Amino acid sequence: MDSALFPEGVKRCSPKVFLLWTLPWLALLAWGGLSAFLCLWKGLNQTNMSNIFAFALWIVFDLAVIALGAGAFFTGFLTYVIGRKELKSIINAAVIIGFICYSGAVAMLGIDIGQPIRGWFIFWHANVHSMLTEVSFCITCYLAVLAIEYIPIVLENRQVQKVRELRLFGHNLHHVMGVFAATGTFLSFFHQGSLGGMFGVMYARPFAERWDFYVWPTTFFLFVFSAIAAGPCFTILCSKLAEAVSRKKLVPDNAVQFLAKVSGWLLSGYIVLKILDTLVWADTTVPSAGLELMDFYREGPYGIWMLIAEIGIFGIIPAILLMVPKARQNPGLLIIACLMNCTGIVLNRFVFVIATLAIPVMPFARFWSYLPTWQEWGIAMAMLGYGFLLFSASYRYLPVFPREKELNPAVYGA
Amino acid sequence: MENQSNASEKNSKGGSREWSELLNSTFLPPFSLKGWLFFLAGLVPALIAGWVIFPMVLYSSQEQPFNFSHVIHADPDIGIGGDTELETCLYCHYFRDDGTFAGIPDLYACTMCHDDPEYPMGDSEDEMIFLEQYVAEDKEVPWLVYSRQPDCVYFSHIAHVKMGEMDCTTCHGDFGQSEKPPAYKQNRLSGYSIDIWGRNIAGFKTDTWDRMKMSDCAECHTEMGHEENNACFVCHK
Amino acid sequence: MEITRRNFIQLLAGGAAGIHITPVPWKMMDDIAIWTQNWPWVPVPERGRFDHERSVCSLCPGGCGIEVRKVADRAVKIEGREDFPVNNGGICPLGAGGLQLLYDETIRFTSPMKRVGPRGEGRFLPVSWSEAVGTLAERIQALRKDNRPEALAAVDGSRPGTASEGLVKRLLQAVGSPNCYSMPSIQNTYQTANLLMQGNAGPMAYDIENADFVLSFGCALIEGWGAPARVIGAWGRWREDSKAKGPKVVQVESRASNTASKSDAWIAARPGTEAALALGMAHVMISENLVDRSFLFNYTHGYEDWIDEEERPRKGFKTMVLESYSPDKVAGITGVAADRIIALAREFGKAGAPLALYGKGKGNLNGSLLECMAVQALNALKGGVNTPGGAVVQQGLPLAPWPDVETDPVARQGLYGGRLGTAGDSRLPFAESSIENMVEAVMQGGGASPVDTLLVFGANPVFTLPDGGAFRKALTRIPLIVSFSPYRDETAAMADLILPDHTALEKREEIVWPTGLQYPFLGLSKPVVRPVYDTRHMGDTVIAVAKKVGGPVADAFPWRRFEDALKARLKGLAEARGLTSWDGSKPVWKTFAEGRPVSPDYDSFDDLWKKLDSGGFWYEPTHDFHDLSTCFGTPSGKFEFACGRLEQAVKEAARGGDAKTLLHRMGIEARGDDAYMPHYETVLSADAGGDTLVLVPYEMFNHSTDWLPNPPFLTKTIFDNQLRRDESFAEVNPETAAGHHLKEGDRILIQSDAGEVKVRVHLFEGAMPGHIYLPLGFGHTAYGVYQKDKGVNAAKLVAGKKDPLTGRTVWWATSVRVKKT
Amino acid sequence: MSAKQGKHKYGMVINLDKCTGCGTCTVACAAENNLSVIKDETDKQRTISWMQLFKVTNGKPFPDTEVSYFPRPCMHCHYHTPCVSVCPPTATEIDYNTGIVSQIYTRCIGCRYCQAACPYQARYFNWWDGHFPKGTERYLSPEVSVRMRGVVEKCSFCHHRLMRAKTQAYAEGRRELKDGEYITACTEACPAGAIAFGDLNDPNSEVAGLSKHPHAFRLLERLGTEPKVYYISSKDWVRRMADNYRPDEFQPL
Repeated sequence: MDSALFPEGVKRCSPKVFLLWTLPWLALLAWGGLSAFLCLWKGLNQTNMSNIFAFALWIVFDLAVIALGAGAFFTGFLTYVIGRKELKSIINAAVIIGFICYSGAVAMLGIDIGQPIRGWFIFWHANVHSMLTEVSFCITCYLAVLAIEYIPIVLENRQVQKVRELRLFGHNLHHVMGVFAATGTFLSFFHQGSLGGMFGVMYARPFAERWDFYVWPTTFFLFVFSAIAAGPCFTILCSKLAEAVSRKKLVPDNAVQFLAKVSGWLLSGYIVLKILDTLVWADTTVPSAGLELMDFYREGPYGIWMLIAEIGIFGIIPAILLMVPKARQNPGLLIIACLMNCTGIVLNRFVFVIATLAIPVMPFARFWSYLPTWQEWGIAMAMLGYGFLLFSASYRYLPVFPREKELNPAVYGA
Repeated sequence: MENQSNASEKNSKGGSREWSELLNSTFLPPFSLKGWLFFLAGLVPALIAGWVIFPMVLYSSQEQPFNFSHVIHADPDIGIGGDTELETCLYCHYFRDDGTFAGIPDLYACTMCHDDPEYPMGDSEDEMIFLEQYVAEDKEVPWLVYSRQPDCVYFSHIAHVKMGEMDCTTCHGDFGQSEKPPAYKQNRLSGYSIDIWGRNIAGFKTDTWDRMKMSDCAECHTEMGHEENNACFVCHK
Repeated sequence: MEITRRNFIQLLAGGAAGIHITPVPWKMMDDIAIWTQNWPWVPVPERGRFDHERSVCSLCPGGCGIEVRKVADRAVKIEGREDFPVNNGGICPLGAGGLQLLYDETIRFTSPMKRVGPRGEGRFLPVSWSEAVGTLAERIQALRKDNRPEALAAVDGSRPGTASEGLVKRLLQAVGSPNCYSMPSIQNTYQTANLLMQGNAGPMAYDIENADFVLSFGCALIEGWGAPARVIGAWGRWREDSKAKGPKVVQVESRASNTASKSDAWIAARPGTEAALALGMAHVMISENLVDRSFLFNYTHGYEDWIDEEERPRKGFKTMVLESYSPDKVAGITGVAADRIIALAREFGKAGAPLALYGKGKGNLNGSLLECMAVQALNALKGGVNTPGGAVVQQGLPLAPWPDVETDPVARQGLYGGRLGTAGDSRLPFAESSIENMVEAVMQGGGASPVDTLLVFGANPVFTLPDGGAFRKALTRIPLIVSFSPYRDETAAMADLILPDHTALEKREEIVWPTGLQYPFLGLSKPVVRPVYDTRHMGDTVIAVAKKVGGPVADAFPWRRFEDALKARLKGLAEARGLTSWDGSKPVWKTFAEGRPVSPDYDSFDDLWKKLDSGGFWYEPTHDFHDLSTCFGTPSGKFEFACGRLEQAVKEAARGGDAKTLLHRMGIEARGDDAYMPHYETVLSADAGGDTLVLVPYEMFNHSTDWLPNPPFLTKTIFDNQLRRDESFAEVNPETAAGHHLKEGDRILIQSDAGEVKVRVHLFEGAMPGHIYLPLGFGHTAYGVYQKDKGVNAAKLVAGKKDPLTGRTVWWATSVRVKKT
Repeated sequence: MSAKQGKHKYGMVINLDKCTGCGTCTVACAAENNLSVIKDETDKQRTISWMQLFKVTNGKPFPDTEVSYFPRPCMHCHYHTPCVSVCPPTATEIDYNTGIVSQIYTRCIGCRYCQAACPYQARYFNWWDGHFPKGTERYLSPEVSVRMRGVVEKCSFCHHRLMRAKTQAYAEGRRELKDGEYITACTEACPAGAIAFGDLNDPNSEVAGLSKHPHAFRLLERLGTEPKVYYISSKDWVRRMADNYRPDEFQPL
C-alpha cells in the first residue's frame, strides 16, 4: 500500500513485516524519550554522572559515533574530490549514516549540558580558545552540510520527483555536491581534530595531555586519523548489515574492497603514529608530572589491558587484515576486521573520556568508579533505535543503493 | 539500462536550464507587477508587525502605587535643598556608613519629614494615600524600581558617584525633574525594566541613560580608560 | 486572478525580507538570551541595610563571642568576635552553621503543641500558650492535692550554674519533688573530683596557656573539648612557627584522633585505663623523686602514710602507688610499654609547669570520677595545683543567691521521702542526681510509674543518653511528658505537650564559666533577631507555670520574667572586681598569670547590666595564687590524696557495719585505704576479650552530638568513610579486621547486650587493635530530611558497668560481637 | 611565557601544622556563599563544598598512625588557568588585576568541560535545583547570587568581600585597601588562625612573607598551573602528599 513511495521498480517487504521490524527500534526510542524527559525535567541528577565523572557514557557515545560517522565525509571526499566513481554506489549510504551519527550526537549533547536552553551561548558568547567551541561550530555546520547532502536523496523519492521545482532543486544540488563534500571534509577535519584536542589540551590531566604540534596537541591529528580509518569500515559494516537484512546485494565489491583497503592503510598509519605518540608521552609528559606509565593503569578496572587492547588487538590486527588483499577479500575476515577496527576506535574514545576522569591527579584524591543509570543507557540506546529506523526508512523509500537492481539479477531479472 | 542513464543525463542537463529560469523569474528583476504586489503584500504587514505591534506586545506597563513629585521634594523652598544637585539627590538617596547605597528611601527615611499621618505637609491626595495607607499602617511602599538590575549584577554607586564623580543623570536621566514618575515598563520576556533594557526598540541609543546593559557599562568603562573594570567579577556576583 | 505557486513564494519572500528589517529577530534574540538566565524558583535574597549584632554563642558551653551579620533584620551569617577574650575572632563549625538551627522550620516547633497520634510518631496540633501552660499547672496542682508532688520529675539539660537550671530546680523544690535530674556532662565529674580532693564546688580551671607541658588524658583538645575556640586558638599560637616554642602536648587516647595526630606525642592507652597510666607515672615520679616535696609536705593530706584520729596507721598515696602501680604492671593494664611510661613520667616530672588535663572527648557526656582524681593527683605531685600553668582552684562565680524557697508541708514531705532511685543516697553519696536510677525506678515492678509528669528542658535524652535505649522505654510508662525543646527531637516526639523554648539566637542565656577556663567568666547572650516563631523563653514559661500553680509555688518566684530572675543573680557580679570589656591588646591568660588586681570598669549594677547587654561578657582577669593554706575546703583543709569526705560518707552509709559490701555496691573493688584514694578500677566486664571487640563511641567536632540538631552545612565536612548516604562506618584496625575476615566497606552487624546495629567497616590503622570505633551523633529518628535516618546511634549499643561512686554509665568501653552480613 | 602581571594578586596560605581539621572553614564558606545542601551531603561525588576538606594519613601502623588535613579551596591558578581556556561560552575568566578566577552562573551552560580540566576537583556542578528547606531562604545573603540547577560553581575567594572592603574604603575616601581589610570567610572563621589571605604582589603583606616560608608548597606544583593557594607543613609526609613524585624524587627537608 505504501509501494507507491518505493524507488523505481524495486521490491520491498510488506508493510506488516516492515512495521514488525521497526517495533524494537521504536521501543528503544520510547525508552530514550522517557529518559530524555526525566533528564530535562528533573535535571542531570537522573544520571550517575558526578563532579568526578563530568563526562560519561554520553560523551563516550558522542565521540564514538562521530568517529564512526566520519565515513560520510571521507567517502564523500573520495567520491567527489578525488573522484572515485565506484564509490557513488555507497556514497548515499555513507551520507545517511553520517547524518544519523551527527544528528544523534548533537541531540545527545543537547541533553548532556546542564542548561540546554542556553546551549546556543557557545555561539553567542564564543570563547575561541576552547576546543569545545571549535567542535560545536564545526559539528553544527557539518550537520547542516550533511542535511544538504541528504536532501537530494530524499528528493529522489518517486512521489517527490513529481513536483517540478523540487525535482529540479534536487538535481541541481547534485551538481554542487562536490563543493559540499569539500566543505564537509574541511569541517570534519577540524571537529574530529578538536574532539581529540579537547583532551590533549587538558594539560593538568597528565593522562590526557599531549605535546603540541603547532597550535594543536597530537591528539588533534590522531583523532582525525583514527576517525577516517574507522569511518569507512563502519560504512561497510552498515551496508553489509543492510545486505544481510534485505537478503540482497546492495554494494558492488569493488567499492567495498576499495574502502576496506583505504581503511587498512590509514589504520596502519594511525597505529604507527599512536604508538610513537604513546612512547613520547610516556617518556616526557608522564615523568614531568612525577608519574610513571604504570601509575595510570593500576586504578580499578582501568589496567594496562586498555593500551594493549586498543593498539595491539584492535589496532594492529585489523590493520593487517585490511591491508592483505587475500584477507579482506574473504567476506568473514572482512567483517571481523571492520568490527575490530571500529571497536579499537571506540575503545580509544572510551579511554580518553572515562579513564582520564577516573584517574585522580591529586595524590590524596581517591579513585571513583562509575556505572550509568538506565536513563543514561536509554538516551544512548535511543541513538541506536533512531539509526536503525532512519536507515531502514531511507532504504525502503529512497534509492539509497542506486545499483540495487543490477546487482540482484536473481530478484529483478537481468 | 543504457537509455535510462542517458535519459537521466539529459533530464538533469535540461533540468538545470529550467531550474535557472525558475529561479530568475521568481527572485530576479524585472518582476512582473503582480510579482511586486505579492512581494509588498508580504513586506508591508511584516514591517507594521515588527515596528508597531511588537513593541506594544513586548512591554507591560504599570503605574507606581501613588504619584511622587521629585520637583516638589527637590525644591529648596518646600522640600530639600542642597548646595549641588548631587547633594540634593543624596539627601534621600544616601550612602550608608559602610558605603552601600540606600537606593529608594524606605518608609523610615520618608517619615523623617512625613512623621505624622494626621498632619500632611502638602495638600496633594497622593500624600494622603501615602500617609494613610503606608505611614499609618507602617507599611513599606512597594515602589517599582526603574533601574533594578538582575540579581546576578553587582553595582557600586559609591565607586561611580563618589570616586568616579559621575552625575546621577548619566545613568538615571532627569528623574530629578519629574513631576510624575513615568509608567514602569517591564519586558515580558527578560522581565527587566525598559530603563535598563533599552528604551529604543531598535537598540539605538541617543542619551547615556537610555540603557543600562552590560555592553553600556563596558563601553563607558573603556571610554573612561578603565578596561580593567570589564572583568566579569567586577559587575557580577 | 489566479495565484500561482510562484506568487506564494513571492509573498513569503516579502514577509521574510520585511521581518528582518524590523527589530523583531534581533531584539527577541537578545531578550531570550536573558530569559534563559531567569529561573523563577531560584530564591533571590532580599537586599537591604547591612547590620551587625554582637552577642555570645550559647550552643555549647564554650562561650564564644559572635557577631551576627544582618540584612534588613534577617540574620545571614554568624562570625567570631575579635573583641572577645575567649575566642578572639575564631568560631567553630556548629557556631558558623547556627543559622540553619534558627530558620529551618522543618526541625522546629512553631508554637505550643499537643500530641495527636501515637508517641514517637511526632504528630502534633498547635494549642494556645495559655492552654498549654494551664494544662501543666493543673496537673501539678492535682499532684500536690493527692500529696504526691514527688511524682513530678524533670530532666534538665541546662548548663550547671545557669539561671535556667536554677529556675527548674526551684520549681521542683517549691512543688515538692527532689526528682530533678541534670543531663550527664564532664562538669559533674570535675565538680565531684574537686569536692573530694580540694573540698570546693568550683569548676575545673586549667591554666593551659601558661603550661609548658600539656598531658591530656582523653580531652578532645582540638575537637571540641572545653571552650573549643579558646583551646584551638592556643593550639594555633603554639604551632605559629617551629621557632616559637609552645608547650609540648601529649595526648592519651586509644585512637589516632585529630588531637592525637596533631599532638607532639600520642600515648595509646586502652580506653578506661587512663587512671592506671596516671598512677604508673606517679610511681616513676615518686621513686625518682620528681615530685614537689614542699607542696606535698605543706598542702596535701594522705601522701605519706599517716595516723588517723583513732591512732590507727593509714596507708598513704605514695605507698599505695609504689606497691600496686609499677610501670610493668601498668603496662600490662594499659597496653603502653613500660619504658614509654617511664619516659613520659620523667618528661612530666622534669617539666617546669606541667599540666595534666582530664576529659572524655568533647565533654558532652560524663567522665570517670576515679580517673579524674588520678589525673588531678599527678598535678598535685608536681605542685601544679593553684599555680600558673596548673590546675587553678576556683570557687565559682560570685553570683547573688536567690531568696530561699518557703516550702509548705506537702512539699516538705515530698522532698524528704520522695527521692526516686538511689542517687545521692548511701549507694551513691556523690551522684547529685542520676537519670540512670530514675529510669531504673520507673521500670521497676509492674505497678504505675512513680513518675507521673516528666518535664524535659534543653535535652534530648532519648537520643543522647548512652544507655542502650533504656530511657526511651521508661518514657512509655510515664503518663505525661512535657517537652520545652524548640526542636522536633526524639524526646519531644515522645512528649504529650510541647512548650517550645526560643533557640540560641532568639534568647537571653548565660554561659557560666566556659568548661576548663582558668579565670572566672560569664557570657550573656541577647536576642539578635526577633523570635521567628511563637515560642517563649523556657525561663518565662517556668515562671508562668509556677504563677498558675499558685500558693507557695507562685510565691517562690518573686519575678515577672526570666530577665528579672537573671538580674537578681547577676547583682552579685556588681560587687566583684571584674571587667566587661577587653581591648585585645593583651590576652587574658597573660594578665591572669601576672595576678595583678584590676579595678572594675563599671560602677553600679545598672552600669554593669548595660555593659553586659552590649558587650556580652564579664570576667576576672586575675587570681590569687598564694592562698594555698586557705583555698582547700576539705576536712583536712589540704589537698587530699586520702579523701576524708569519701571515707566519711562510706562510714555513715555502712552505719558501723561492713564497709566492704557497701564499697562493692558503689562499684569499688579496691580494699582498705586504697578505696578512699585515687586508684584504678577495671571497667570492662569479665566477658571481654576472646573474639569480642571493645566498642568505643567517639564524638566529632564537626557534627552535633548533643541535643541540638546537626546543621546540614556540617555534613559537608563529614567524610564518606564515617557516613555514606544512610550508613554509618565503624573504624577497625586492619589487623583486627583481617582476624574477623572484614574488608573495607563490608556491612557488619554489631551486637551488644543492649542491642545491635548494622554498619559498614572502615579500615583505619589509627584504630586500636581489638577495638571498634563508632561516631556518635548519627542515627537520628527525628528532625528533618538532613538529620533523619542518617547512620546509626552508637549510644544505643552502650551496655556494661557503671562508673564507681557516681553510678554514671561507662560509655567508653562496651564489649561487642561483630558479624558480617 | 609567564603569566600576565596585574595590580594585585590575591592569594592564600594555609598552615597545615595549625589546621585541626575542624571544618569551620568549610561551614563558614557555605554560610557566606549561599551554598545549597543536598539530601545526601556524604555523596562526595555530588555535594558542593567550595572549601573541601581532604583527610590524609601517613599510612603507618598503629600506634604510629597520623592523620592530617588539606582544606582545598579553588587554587585560582595564575598561569594558563586550566578551566578558563576550555570554557566554551566564556563563563569563567581570570582577572589579572586581582588574580581571581571568576565564574558567571548566568553564562554557564553546564557542559562541565572545566570540571574535567581541573585537577584539583575544585569545581562543582549543580546536579539538583538548589534546595532550601522551608524558612531557610531567610539566611541567604544578597551579596552572592543563588545558583540555578545545571551550572558549575566554585570558590570565588569571596570576591564580594573584596567589593565590600572597597566600598568601605571608598566611603572613607580611600582607593587602596590595607592588608587584612579583604579576607575570605574561611580565613576569618578559622579558630586556629591557620589561614592567611592577602595580596601576594604586596611585599609587606602577611601572605607574601608566608608564601616564601621554607615549608611552603603548593598542590601539584609540577603541572605548572601556578596556584595562588600555598600550604605550610613541617611534616615531610604531608608535603609529599601535595604532588606526584617518582621513586626518590622527593627531597625531605
